[in-house]
Amino acid sequence: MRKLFKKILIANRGEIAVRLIRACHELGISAASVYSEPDRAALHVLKADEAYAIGPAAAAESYLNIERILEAAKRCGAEAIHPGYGFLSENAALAKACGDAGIKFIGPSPASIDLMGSKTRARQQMEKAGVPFVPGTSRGLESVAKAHELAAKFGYPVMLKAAAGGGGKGMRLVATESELASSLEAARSEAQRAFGSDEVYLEKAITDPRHIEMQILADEHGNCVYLGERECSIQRRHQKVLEECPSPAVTPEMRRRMGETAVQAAKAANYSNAGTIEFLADSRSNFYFLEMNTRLQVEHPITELVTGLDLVHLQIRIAAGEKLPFTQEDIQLRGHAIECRVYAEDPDNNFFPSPGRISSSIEPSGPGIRLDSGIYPGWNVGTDYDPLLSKLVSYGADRDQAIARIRRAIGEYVITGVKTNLSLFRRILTDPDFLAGKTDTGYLSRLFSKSPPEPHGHQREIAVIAAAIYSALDLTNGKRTPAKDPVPSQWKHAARAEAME
Amino acid sequence: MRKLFKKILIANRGEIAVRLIRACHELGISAASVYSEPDRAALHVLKADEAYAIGPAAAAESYLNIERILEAAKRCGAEAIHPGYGFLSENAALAKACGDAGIKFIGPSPASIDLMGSKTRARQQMEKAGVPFVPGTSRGLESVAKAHELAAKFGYPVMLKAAAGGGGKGMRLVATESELASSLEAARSEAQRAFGSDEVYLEKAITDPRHIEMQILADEHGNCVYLGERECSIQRRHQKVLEECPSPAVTPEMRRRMGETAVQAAKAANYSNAGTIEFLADSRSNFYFLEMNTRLQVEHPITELVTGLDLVHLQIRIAAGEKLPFTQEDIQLRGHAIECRVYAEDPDNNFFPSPGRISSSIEPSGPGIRLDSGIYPGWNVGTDYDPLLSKLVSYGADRDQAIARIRRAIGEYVITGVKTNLSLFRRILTDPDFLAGKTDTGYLSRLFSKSPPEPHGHQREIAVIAAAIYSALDLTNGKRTPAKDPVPSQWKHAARAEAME
Amino acid sequence: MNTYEISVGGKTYKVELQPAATAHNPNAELKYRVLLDAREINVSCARTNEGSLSLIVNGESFDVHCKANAEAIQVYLRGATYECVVSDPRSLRTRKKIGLADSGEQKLTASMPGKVVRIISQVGDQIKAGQGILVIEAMKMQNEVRSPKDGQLKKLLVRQGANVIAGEVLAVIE
Amino acid sequence: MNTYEISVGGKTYKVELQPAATAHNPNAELKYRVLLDAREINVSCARTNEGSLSLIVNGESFDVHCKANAEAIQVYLRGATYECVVSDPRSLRTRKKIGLADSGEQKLTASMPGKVVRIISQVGDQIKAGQGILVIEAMKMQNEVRSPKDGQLKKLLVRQGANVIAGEVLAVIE
Repeated sequence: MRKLFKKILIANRGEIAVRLIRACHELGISAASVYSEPDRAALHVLKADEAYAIGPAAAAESYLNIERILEAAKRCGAEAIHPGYGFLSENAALAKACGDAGIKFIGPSPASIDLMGSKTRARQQMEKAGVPFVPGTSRGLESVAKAHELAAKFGYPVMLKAAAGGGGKGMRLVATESELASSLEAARSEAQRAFGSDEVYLEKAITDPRHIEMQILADEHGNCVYLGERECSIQRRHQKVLEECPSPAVTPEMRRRMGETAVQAAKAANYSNAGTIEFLADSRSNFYFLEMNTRLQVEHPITELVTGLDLVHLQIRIAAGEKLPFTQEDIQLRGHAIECRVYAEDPDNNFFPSPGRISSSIEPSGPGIRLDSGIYPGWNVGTDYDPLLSKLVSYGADRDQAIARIRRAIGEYVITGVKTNLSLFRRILTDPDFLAGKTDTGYLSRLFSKSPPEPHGHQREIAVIAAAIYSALDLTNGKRTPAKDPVPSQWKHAARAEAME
Repeated sequence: MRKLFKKILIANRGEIAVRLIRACHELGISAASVYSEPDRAALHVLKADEAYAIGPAAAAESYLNIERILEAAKRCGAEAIHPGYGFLSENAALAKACGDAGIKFIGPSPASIDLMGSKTRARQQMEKAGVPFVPGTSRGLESVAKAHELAAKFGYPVMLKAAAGGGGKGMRLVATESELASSLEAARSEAQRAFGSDEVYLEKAITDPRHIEMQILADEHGNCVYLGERECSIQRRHQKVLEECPSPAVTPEMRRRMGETAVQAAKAANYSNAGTIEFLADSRSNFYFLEMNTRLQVEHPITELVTGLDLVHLQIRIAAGEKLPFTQEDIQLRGHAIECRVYAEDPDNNFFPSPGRISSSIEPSGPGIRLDSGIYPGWNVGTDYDPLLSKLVSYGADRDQAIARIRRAIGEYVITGVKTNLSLFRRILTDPDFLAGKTDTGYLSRLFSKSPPEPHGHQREIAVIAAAIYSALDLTNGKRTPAKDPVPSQWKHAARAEAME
Repeated sequence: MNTYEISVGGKTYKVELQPAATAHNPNAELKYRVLLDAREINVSCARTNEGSLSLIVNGESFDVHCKANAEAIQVYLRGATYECVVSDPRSLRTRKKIGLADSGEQKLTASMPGKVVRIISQVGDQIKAGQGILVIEAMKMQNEVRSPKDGQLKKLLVRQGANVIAGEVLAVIE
Repeated sequence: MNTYEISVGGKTYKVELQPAATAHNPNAELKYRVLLDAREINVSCARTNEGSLSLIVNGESFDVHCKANAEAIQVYLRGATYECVVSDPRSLRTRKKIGLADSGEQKLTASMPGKVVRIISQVGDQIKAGQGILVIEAMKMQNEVRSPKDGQLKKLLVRQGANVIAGEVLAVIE
């Protein structure tokens, strides 16, 4: 296969870095990783052809350090840099620095990133292009008084959002006037910590909306297509948990309208490479522009399964100057795909991160299952970065089959050593509302308000027997020993009871 | 999801049993496994909801024992039995016994199995239906003299085949008259051992033909469709090694002709459920009927990836009396798929089986990769059954991408504890003839006649360093110790040599 | 004959094992007669991998994965995790540590390193179970530390902005 | 300082290790100054999982998996396997056992249990390397046992129909 680039530097870590390395290898491109101190043995280092240390644990001094990353790229002679998602992926300064250094940044131009990076400027531009918006301010709030005035005008509930924000940080839903002041303060402090700017704006909240996003792909020759939507309504604290493609709520007609709007938006931003326009959709299939993510999305695999395309291959080809190898008419959605984001967090403790050493990981596979993982047995999940372990993705001929397969796969997935949110997916994937496709951004809180599934008495007895045998076989490496003072045997007065049922 | 059957008994072992269990779970059906003594801890026992011992290691007393299997099915109240492939999958007696016991056999009728089970009878029936055949006898050879007469008539080379045969056993290619007698004897003794019948017939050999098979699916209401072909020419000792779908040699027009012929053949056999018609194709895209496999094929996953359908789900639905949910027009092939059969065998020792305990298994995943595995770390690969470990399958938007992905996945796949044929796939997947789609049944012997890839000097030095560090860290559990009589240090006269290149 | 007292989810079982057959190879079958409280159960067992067992009980197959830590044996089974505390000389201390009883004083500890970014409740407040006490930021996420029980906030041992380490006591509820 | 003599594929290397930095956690970096024959190489190493190492040499990353058996350490590296015989008191015996020299008498042994279904060559025959001696059926497959070298078939120790066990000597070539 013709080489597009000889070598690409992956400016990221975790599962996405591994996924990018795989794409490089599939295209005959050498992949160079960078790593911070605690990541010396991370999976993205193991899988790469080359790996370079770029600093200590603190992201600001490693994965967010443009200088060190460019230094590594120059040192190893990388012809391009792929930023993945998060970290520097939406940082115009990196894109610009790459350009200055004669290294291809695999993503849009600095100008496009800049534009979409500021919610307020993006809004002005998009409104010009005729993209629909939720009523609200397009500028940061100068005062609490102004906030009260606007909230009163739009009517409660209202939403507060960080201008520089993303991923739900610095975001607050305000239900009544009394909460407004404190929520604004909280949003500002969180925004300051997260983005170094406390600019926060306000808009009317669409209650129980769906969060639906549209994938677009644009080459550097003015061609742009949309690849269908992703339903991302199932969120916890504004963080996506489970996504599916297509959305149960989107008709072909709505898909076309959304897709064409997304292409409009991309063209208005002179956009190139892969991008995603996030929309808020109400129950009457109106949709409003939320933001544009100027990078590869975490949940891109579900679009790949339904379109049969490889978005990262296409990103690289576009960056190499190739034209899109297809037109809008060639894009056919087939079947249904679902993604579960598997995190090291404790569902029984408010999903608090659960770091630790992975002692075993039994990974599901088989029909319709794809696993994009960033861990391996023996790897120590630290506290320095996002606790995402892997993305479990299923494909099915229809939604029922996709659900059935990922439910089956979740059942096979065993991770020991850290706590995970796998049990959350078991709940979602058997929940009648989810099965009926009734998912909006309020879905999870409604699910949590339902009583959790009963503990399984029969299984608990099996677990007890297993624990006893495990102890008897002394597999505990001395951590457990048989009882020193055995309780008197019951065999003598053992009622020959029925076997367990 | 509506339950088709409450419980299905899986009359098989290894990766296919696991794959069937997965299908049951996806359809909300409880899966019961059976196991022989050495298989007590086999993966298909671990993954099943229920598991029943059916006898000792010898297949004849366990996996081939109809009585014990039916006994288990009745005991656990299974409503249906899926035979997988191999073992009893093409045994009419099991199908009949199931019928008598009121248990649904997931496959065709005993009559269809019987008919296709005898190559000679099948040939008579198929010829009536107008299915094309390679010139040859349709009956067993009564004598060596007769063999000589026929071979002379068709002209050498000729092929000898066991009438009750399959999987290449009792098969011999005879190039010249001098070999005929000894080859016939060898074929007969092998046929006797393998099938309990030494009936062997003779036909003209098509030199360097392609082995292409057509997947069909028929319900019990007279509907039958074809799902596209599989290219299975890459064989060693008449055993398939790597398969792909579609075949690089098949045009849409040839696919239609082959498919319609296959449907003809199936209808002539009153066939229902999934089946495969194997054809021999010559370089001028003529094709000849070889045999019909009245069961699920090992290589069915590549058809699933390209059609987007789940053949096992459909087998179960058909057995439950459902009609095919689609017509021929609905079947669309998209993209390309490749399967590699990973065996525990030693490529450096004539692919001799290599039993042992799996000490580690690092499984590939990610974009376009499916792994149907029957092993796990800690599992002991025995000598009682076929040494197939897993099937690695890739999907790509086109053949190049499918090749690139499976090559990438093979590179990630690490199995320690037994020897595997993974290195064979590395050779095939970088071989110019394979990349050009030039594959026929003579492909592998041609590949083996080429000189193997050079050992990698630089990598060997890395391996040496790794072995030294491994010893120094004393990770060898006492199997290795640092040198007792250290050779004198070279540091003093160490030339500050260049770093390795 | 091995005898154990095993507590899981607040319930305690008495378990006796009688090996009925032993293994001749790593994956081979081990048979046990098990007395669970008063009921006799025949169990087929096989070792699969380090810490992992296959159990078959009346035909039902269970793929079980165990991991021992200082407090208990964690048993992973069909997607659920069971914390099994096996009785031994350390068991009393152990039970106290994981606090089966929720009467009396209760310490709130940090389950991982992080930074205290907000204090929600003040010393002396009456607290309901599940009510937020303070907020810790770790792994780039803000996490509210909540009270496990109704009671009064006795002590608050950290200030806003403080960095805490895993296991550090943050507050005391009574 | 550790010194080793390591043979792989007939070539023997002299290796000296000088630990330059040690690890503070399981996945942390270990640095070595390595002297491979006369060349000095700086190696960054990290333990990943039992028997597995990550090596970085001049920026090149290697995911390595090692497994020790009685004869050697098998090193899996980028799809290739290297049988590394590390010198120690047992090394001489070891080297002989795996027979680097192919002069003199050579025993053919069964690599797994099976049944002798055909004898191809007779005692006294002149045999070429790769020529078939006999056929063993195992795992439902017929496998031809071939001569590793040119020579004469000295002894044939099994008859057609005989069941053989792994390691059993089948024939002797000289």
